[in-house]
Amino acid sequence: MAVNFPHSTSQPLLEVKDLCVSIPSYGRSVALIEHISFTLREREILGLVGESGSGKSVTATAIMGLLDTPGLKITGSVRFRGQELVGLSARKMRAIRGRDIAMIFQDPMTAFTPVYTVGWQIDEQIMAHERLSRKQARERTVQLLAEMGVPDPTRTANRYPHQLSGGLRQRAVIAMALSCNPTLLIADEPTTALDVTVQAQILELISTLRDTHGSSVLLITHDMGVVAETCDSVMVLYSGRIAETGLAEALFAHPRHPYTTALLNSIPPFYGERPHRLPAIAGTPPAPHERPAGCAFSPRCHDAQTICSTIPPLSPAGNGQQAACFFSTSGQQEH
Amino acid sequence: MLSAFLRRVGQTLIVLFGISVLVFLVFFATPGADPTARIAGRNASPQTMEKVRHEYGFDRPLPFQYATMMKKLFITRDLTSYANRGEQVVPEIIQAAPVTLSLVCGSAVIWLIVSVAMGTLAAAMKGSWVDRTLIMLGLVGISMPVFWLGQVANLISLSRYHDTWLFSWVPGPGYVPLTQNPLAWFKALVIPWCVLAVMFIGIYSRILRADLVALAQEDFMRTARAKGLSPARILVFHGLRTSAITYVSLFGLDFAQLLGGGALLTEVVFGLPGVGRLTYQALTNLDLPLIMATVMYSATFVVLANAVVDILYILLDPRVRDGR
Amino acid sequence: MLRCLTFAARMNFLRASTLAVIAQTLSVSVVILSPAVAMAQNDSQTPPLPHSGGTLRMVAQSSGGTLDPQISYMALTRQFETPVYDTLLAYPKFAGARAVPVIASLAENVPQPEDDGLTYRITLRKGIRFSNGHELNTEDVAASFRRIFKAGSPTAGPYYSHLKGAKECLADPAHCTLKEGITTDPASRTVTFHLDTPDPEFLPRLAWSHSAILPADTPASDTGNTAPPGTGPYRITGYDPTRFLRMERNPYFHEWAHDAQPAGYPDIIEATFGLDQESELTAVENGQFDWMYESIPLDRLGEAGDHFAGQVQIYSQLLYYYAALNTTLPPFDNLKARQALNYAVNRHAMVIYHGGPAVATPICQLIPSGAPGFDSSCAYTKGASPEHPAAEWKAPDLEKARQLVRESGTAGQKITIVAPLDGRYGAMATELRNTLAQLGYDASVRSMTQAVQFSYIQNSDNRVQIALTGWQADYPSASSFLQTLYSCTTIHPHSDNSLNVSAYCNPDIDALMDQSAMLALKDYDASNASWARADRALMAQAPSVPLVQIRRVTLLAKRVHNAIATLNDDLLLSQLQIK
Amino acid sequence: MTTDLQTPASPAPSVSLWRQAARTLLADKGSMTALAVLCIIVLACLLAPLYAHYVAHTDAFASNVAGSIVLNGHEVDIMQPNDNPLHLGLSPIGPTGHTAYLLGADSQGRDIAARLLYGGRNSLMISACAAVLCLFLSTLVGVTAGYFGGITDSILSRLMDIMWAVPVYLFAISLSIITVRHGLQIGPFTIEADNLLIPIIIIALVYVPYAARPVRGRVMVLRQAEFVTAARCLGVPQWRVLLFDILPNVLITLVVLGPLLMALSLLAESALSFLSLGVQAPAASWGTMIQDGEGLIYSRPVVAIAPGLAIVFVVLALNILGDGLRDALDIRNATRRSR
Amino acid sequence: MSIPAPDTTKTLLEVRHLHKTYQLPGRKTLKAVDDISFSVRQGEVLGLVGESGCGKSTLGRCLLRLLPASSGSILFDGQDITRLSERKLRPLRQRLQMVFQDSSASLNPRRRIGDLLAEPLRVHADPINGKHTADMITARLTELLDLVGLPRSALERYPHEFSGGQKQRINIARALTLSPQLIVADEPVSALDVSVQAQIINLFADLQDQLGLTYVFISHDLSVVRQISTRVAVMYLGSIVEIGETDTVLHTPAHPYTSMLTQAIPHPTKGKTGLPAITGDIPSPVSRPSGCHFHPRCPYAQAICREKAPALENVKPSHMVSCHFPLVALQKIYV
Repeated sequence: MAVNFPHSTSQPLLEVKDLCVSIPSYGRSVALIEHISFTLREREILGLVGESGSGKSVTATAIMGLLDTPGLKITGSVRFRGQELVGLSARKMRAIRGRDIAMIFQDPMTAFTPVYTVGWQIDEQIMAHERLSRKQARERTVQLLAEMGVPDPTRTANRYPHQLSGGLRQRAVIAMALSCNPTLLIADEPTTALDVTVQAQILELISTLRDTHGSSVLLITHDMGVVAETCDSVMVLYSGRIAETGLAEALFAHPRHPYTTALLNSIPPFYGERPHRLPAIAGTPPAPHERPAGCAFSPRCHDAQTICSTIPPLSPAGNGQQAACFFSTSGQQEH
Repeated sequence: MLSAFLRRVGQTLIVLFGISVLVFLVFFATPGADPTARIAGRNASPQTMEKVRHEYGFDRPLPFQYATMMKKLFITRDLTSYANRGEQVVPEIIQAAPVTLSLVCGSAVIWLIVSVAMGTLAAAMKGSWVDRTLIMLGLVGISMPVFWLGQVANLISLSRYHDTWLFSWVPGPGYVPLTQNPLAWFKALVIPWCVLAVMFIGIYSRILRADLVALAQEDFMRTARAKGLSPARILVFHGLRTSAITYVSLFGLDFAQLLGGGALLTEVVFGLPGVGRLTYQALTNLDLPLIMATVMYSATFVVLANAVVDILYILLDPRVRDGR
Repeated sequence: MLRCLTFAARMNFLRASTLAVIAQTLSVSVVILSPAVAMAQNDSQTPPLPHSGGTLRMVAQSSGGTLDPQISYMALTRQFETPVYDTLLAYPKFAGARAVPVIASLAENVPQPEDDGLTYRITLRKGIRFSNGHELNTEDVAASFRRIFKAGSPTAGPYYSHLKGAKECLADPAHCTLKEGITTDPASRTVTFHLDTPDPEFLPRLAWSHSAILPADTPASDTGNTAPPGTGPYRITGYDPTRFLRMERNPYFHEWAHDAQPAGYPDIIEATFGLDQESELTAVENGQFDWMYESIPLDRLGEAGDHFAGQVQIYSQLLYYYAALNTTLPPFDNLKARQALNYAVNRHAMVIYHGGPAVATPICQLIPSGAPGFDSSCAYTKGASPEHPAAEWKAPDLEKARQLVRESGTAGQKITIVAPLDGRYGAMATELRNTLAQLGYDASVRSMTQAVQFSYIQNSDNRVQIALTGWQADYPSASSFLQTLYSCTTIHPHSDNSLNVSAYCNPDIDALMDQSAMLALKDYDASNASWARADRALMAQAPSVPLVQIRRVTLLAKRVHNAIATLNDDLLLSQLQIK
Repeated sequence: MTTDLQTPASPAPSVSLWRQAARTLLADKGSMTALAVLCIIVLACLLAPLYAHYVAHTDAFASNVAGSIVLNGHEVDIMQPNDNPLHLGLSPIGPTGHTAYLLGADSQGRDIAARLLYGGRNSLMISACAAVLCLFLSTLVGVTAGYFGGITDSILSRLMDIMWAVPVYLFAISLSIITVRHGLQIGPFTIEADNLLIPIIIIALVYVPYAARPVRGRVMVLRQAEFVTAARCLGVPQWRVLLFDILPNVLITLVVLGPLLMALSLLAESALSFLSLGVQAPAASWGTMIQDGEGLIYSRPVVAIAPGLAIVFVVLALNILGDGLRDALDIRNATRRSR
Repeated sequence: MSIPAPDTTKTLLEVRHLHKTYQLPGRKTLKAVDDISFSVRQGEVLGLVGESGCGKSTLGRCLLRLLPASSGSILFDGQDITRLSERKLRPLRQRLQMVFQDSSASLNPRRRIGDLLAEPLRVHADPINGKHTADMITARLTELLDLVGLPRSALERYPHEFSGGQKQRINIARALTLSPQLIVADEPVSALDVSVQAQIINLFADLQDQLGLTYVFISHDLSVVRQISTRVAVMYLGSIVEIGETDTVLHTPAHPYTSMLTQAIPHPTKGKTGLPAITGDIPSPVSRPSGCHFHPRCPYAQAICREKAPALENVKPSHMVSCHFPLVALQKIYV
């Protein structure tokens, strides 16, 4: 079932339905993500948030068609502008990748092939998708770098990745991703490896992209703060399943799923009173192969009941939010 | 850059000096190594022995002898063999070098092409039967003693199947200079090339495959895929180009060792009068001037190759370029 | 005198070229057998005219180093130098046992010893020119003999030290004048040699290659890779020790004595170096080369015999293999132990290691078949004893050997055999080790390159108990086998040049050998008979274990004829005809 | 692939990494086949005397050129004369198909099959011991250089450089030539020239730079490892850090290097023996047998081919096993190149 | 110059003019720690914050003599430990411990947990009873496991069988084995998931309560530092730019850099506040700008900032800042 964001009137750009990815392990199939469904509209920034192992990167790479581990099984549907991407031929997928959907990764340090200049690598992507000479490509590269706020873009284009600082590198990565004017940008933890001051700059850059380039962004992160700062809407993942979705402001103000609540509570507050002890969540997020039956969060949940041994459906929880919890509508556990 | 270069030269000289002193001392510690009797001839009278001893300076202190030998080897370049009167060692090595060079270069071309093809193919088809077959082939290549493989090749091409169309063109063992008859040169060397290349094909295809497979996990490879590049382009421009750094550095060292005499077993089995065989002969005859010259020659190659590899590193890897 | 010899073993291609060079022998050969050779002998009687011309291409594993004829001690180099240089006297250049004794070459006459063997007088032939056009004169002769000392010829001491003033020349070569030793009269072209003590072998030594006559202005040092001018039918025009040697006709040559230095048939003789034996054989079989210098490899003897019987060359040499027993170290300081090994060793097996009876024959005496003084006898075979020797070797006598070992009380001792590294030596050494093991010794083999081994076993410091080696004479004589190897004078402790490897010293036998040698100045046959007695007397003491005498087996191309192998010069390159 | 895609760890509780690796290895068909082949070959070689004495009735060390055997009721010479007009040359008997001289005789009339087994004993023994000794020395050198660094490291590294600068076989040959004459004297101990210890020591020495390098690299990584820092922080003395923290982790490198080194040693041993510089007569090794067979390659190729195949099988099995170990222990990068 | 601590208990650790420089090839020097002085009182928690490359980890390691200081001195409980020999230092090691960032890397993968925890007991004698007996060790290990909240069965297991949070508990337990007084914690929670991070922070707090520990707590995360610290020191390019009471420094920063940092952190409860306009990347510590190292990025920089490095001086009692133009007047107080 798709998640709709009522405020957005624009056309859905990406529709993901019941996306499941599983991998065989010790003779059985282990689901990495289960029944992920959402819709991303044009010029929308959607935050995909969750702890490690929650399946957020798998979701993104599955959409990009970059999962190629032997034995991996992908089911469900990913429609990009109405075109089905699951099961699309490698050649057709390649034409979409980089041109219509671009992706940036966590570590700008390793995102570039170390032996080529940054400019060369951006040119390469442009030339892979458009019939341009190297000179024309380079012109666009320099222009893009300038747009990304890179000082002295001509010179920077001729430098090798290791010669750039982390911030510049991430700008170059974003410039490369945007080089063919993609309509969808998937950013997988784009700021995790960066310092806060640099992170702030990059986040600023990303949030302006929809205006400057008309791009939608799927932002993947584990940092609630980043989501709150940047995204229009949020999807919280827990152990490969959607825990809760909703508009960013509403969700952070009134989380409907106990996990979201607990997660927000366990972040040490920067302002206001300092609690003597943080309301931590007991235990650790389960690895995919040891995910409990029923609600994956139930073993760590204060309010777990017998019913939680079945998987709760994602159901509306008011305020445009949806939560996968039997007690979501009633329980607003704010501690 | 200059200081790095000078340091390099200094290190090289230390290594060369160390080797030469070691060889020199070991020679004098080895019983039966005194060449006087061999130079003087059978049953030469004690006076003749004395004359030889004096003429060759064997009655001088060791450091003096060492210095003289080095001077003759590097400055006047007229060092003569102890085992074979009147034979100058420098021209001898200069004679042998082209043979080894022909052997090693040809072989290197083969192993370069085949190992890159095999390694790339195996990496591209990782996990398939093609991959497994290629891995196995590589392992078999590594497992065969080169001298034995050479013998078997000789047996097949020169004896058992020499009369069939397949091998009737194979000339007997021996070397024909390229300048003399290029076709005969090629015919004489093509089987040695292949035999020598087999082991390196095995080693290098494995290394390359492992490297490429490891690289496939790298972020930048994922980025390249995310860019929508074709698999071939990713493999060649991003994978192979990056692997080239490791590959070339190993290649340089092996190539140098072979040029420096490491191919001696192949040379021996195929009767090629190259540097390796020369060194081996010098060693078995305990012919110090020739040992010294060949060992210096081979050490120089290895050290030189190290330097060339470093330069290649700088050319291939911009990170190293900035590192110094 | 003589020199070590060895080789003939199937030098397989691994073996060092340098070593091969040293190993080659200056062979003194007697042509024997082989229908092809027999035919060739008949041809040699015909005048050379009809088949002259063409290029003879021979092939050898490696070159023989320096070309200086007074220094070079390599059989292969000797092969090339024979048609290039001449000595005053020479062994006749025809095959068979008649090719002794020496005849006149550059000299007009074979001199008669005067003053009880202290003076020899010769007259030089007229009109002989070196290949540089210079005419041979008496000063060239005197200078050449001085040069033997000045340039440090290996045999200067052993062969020419009887000349007056030679001792001074040996001690101080730079100031060697030899003015009392050699006097010349340019007008009458006479050269007179003055000796301070009689030398019974002086005449053979005037035929020995180190006394080759060179122009007087030849530098008094090793000329290395450039060959000085000579008087023979060819001159060496190109040489690269690792690749080739080329000889062309000497434009100034004319035949002065056919038997001493015959005119040559081929216009050009080319030698190629660098092929191993296997390839040499294949190449000659295929007609790419005319003659392979090395012996046919053991495993291909059958192939050569089957398919190329008419081209195979087999000729005897004064060459045999033996195990020298160190008579100063246990267990072979015990006569019974030495005799035991002589009885026990299976010489038939040794023959098999060399390719069978066609190639090798058992030998159990110290003078080989074909040499002066040879009188076939075998003290150590089944049913024989030193007191009652048999005519030839039949079978090993292990019973007797074991008994002797028991009596000697040496059983169980540790023995190390020092052998050359190369193929047939290895096999012989292993066989020897087996035999020693059968006799109850704790035996092992230590092998090293032949070049190294030969000096190693001579040095008493290395305490070698038993050494496997071979011996070949520089020229045919009994003394080179007995006196050189077993007289007290050839023991030089702590020196690499001590040819008496057995370190055997017996003054009585020494006296007998001296007597035999001096007898030669008067009575050649009596001398030979005396040598035979000395041989038996020595063998009774068993200072070594003679094993096999071998023949050389090589292959000629189909187009080559007139192969003549002489006593002293191996195959005569100049006499090969190309059709 | 993404970082999220971790293969789930095996569910069994409390296993050391060693046991986990052993399990992986046991599940690897290739490695197990290789191990089985190795075991069979080793066992066969160990049983060599049984075969020689009770099955083939030969002495694998005694020359027997003048002897004969009875085949199908006929007495046959072991060295058979050639049937040509010149009576040139003799050929050893070929494969008989009987227990005696199953694979024929070599140029000295010895039973090849029996020698093959005896030769295998020496070849395997030398290569295994050389590998172990080499690992020991490499660990000594590598750990010293890597752990103490500084001048110690510089000196040892230069020394290794010197050894690297000479092609490995040439180096081994040089050492052999020196020792083959007089044996080796180490202080009061003398090793006879024909002692198998000599090739063992030489081969071990020659490969020290090759094995010491990964060990040193590993130690240098380990020295910087946080758990070593943690141990230092706890005041654990250096020797304890070396013994309990560094060495157990270096051990993986050694275990992986082991079979590969043994494979290399076997090849080196055969090369040395082939040049008559390894195992000394009358003892056999596969290398000396190939050398023996070289002279018969045209008439009796089996003499050289049989030991060659034995080498190929063993080295192949060792390499497969080494690969299996490396995958099981998962330290691909530490030992990617051990040649 | 040491800083007057907020309360009157005794000074446990005092750092005076500490320098740590590295010589790089090409005559470059890296000043990782540049003239740092501060002191830590017994029972307090000093938070050390800063972005990557600011030298906070180097400083932490210098404190424990894991790295030799280039100059300056470190006094622990009045005793100068800067140049003590390793042997003399060993008794002090019992009182001074460290917890590392990478919880896996700091545990030897080949040793059982029991073995790892017992190691310090084996090498250090008990001050009263002498050598630790097996029974004493077992008793102590059980005690430790209880303290950090791990099951006793953990002793028999290997590190790889634990999750990241559990491993960090093991690390803490090991640091506690010898009952130290001071623990330097180097980014102990930054590699952990948010939900687990809270547990570990709580554990630190609990242990402090129970055992009266003193911490030097290094982190780049201001929220985490705020949660645990009594005082905070902010580092930039090897120097302390500001130090004082936690809430004073974080909520009323006097240094423009601290201010920039605090504004740059996105926080879920903050919502979309708009991030501050931040320019430039952190310069490389090898080529530090002249004068005040922060001047190229500082919005208030004047000419003097380029030339003269400001000294660390009090703006208030117990609040020191190194700036020519401290922001006391500009501070904004959030509620």
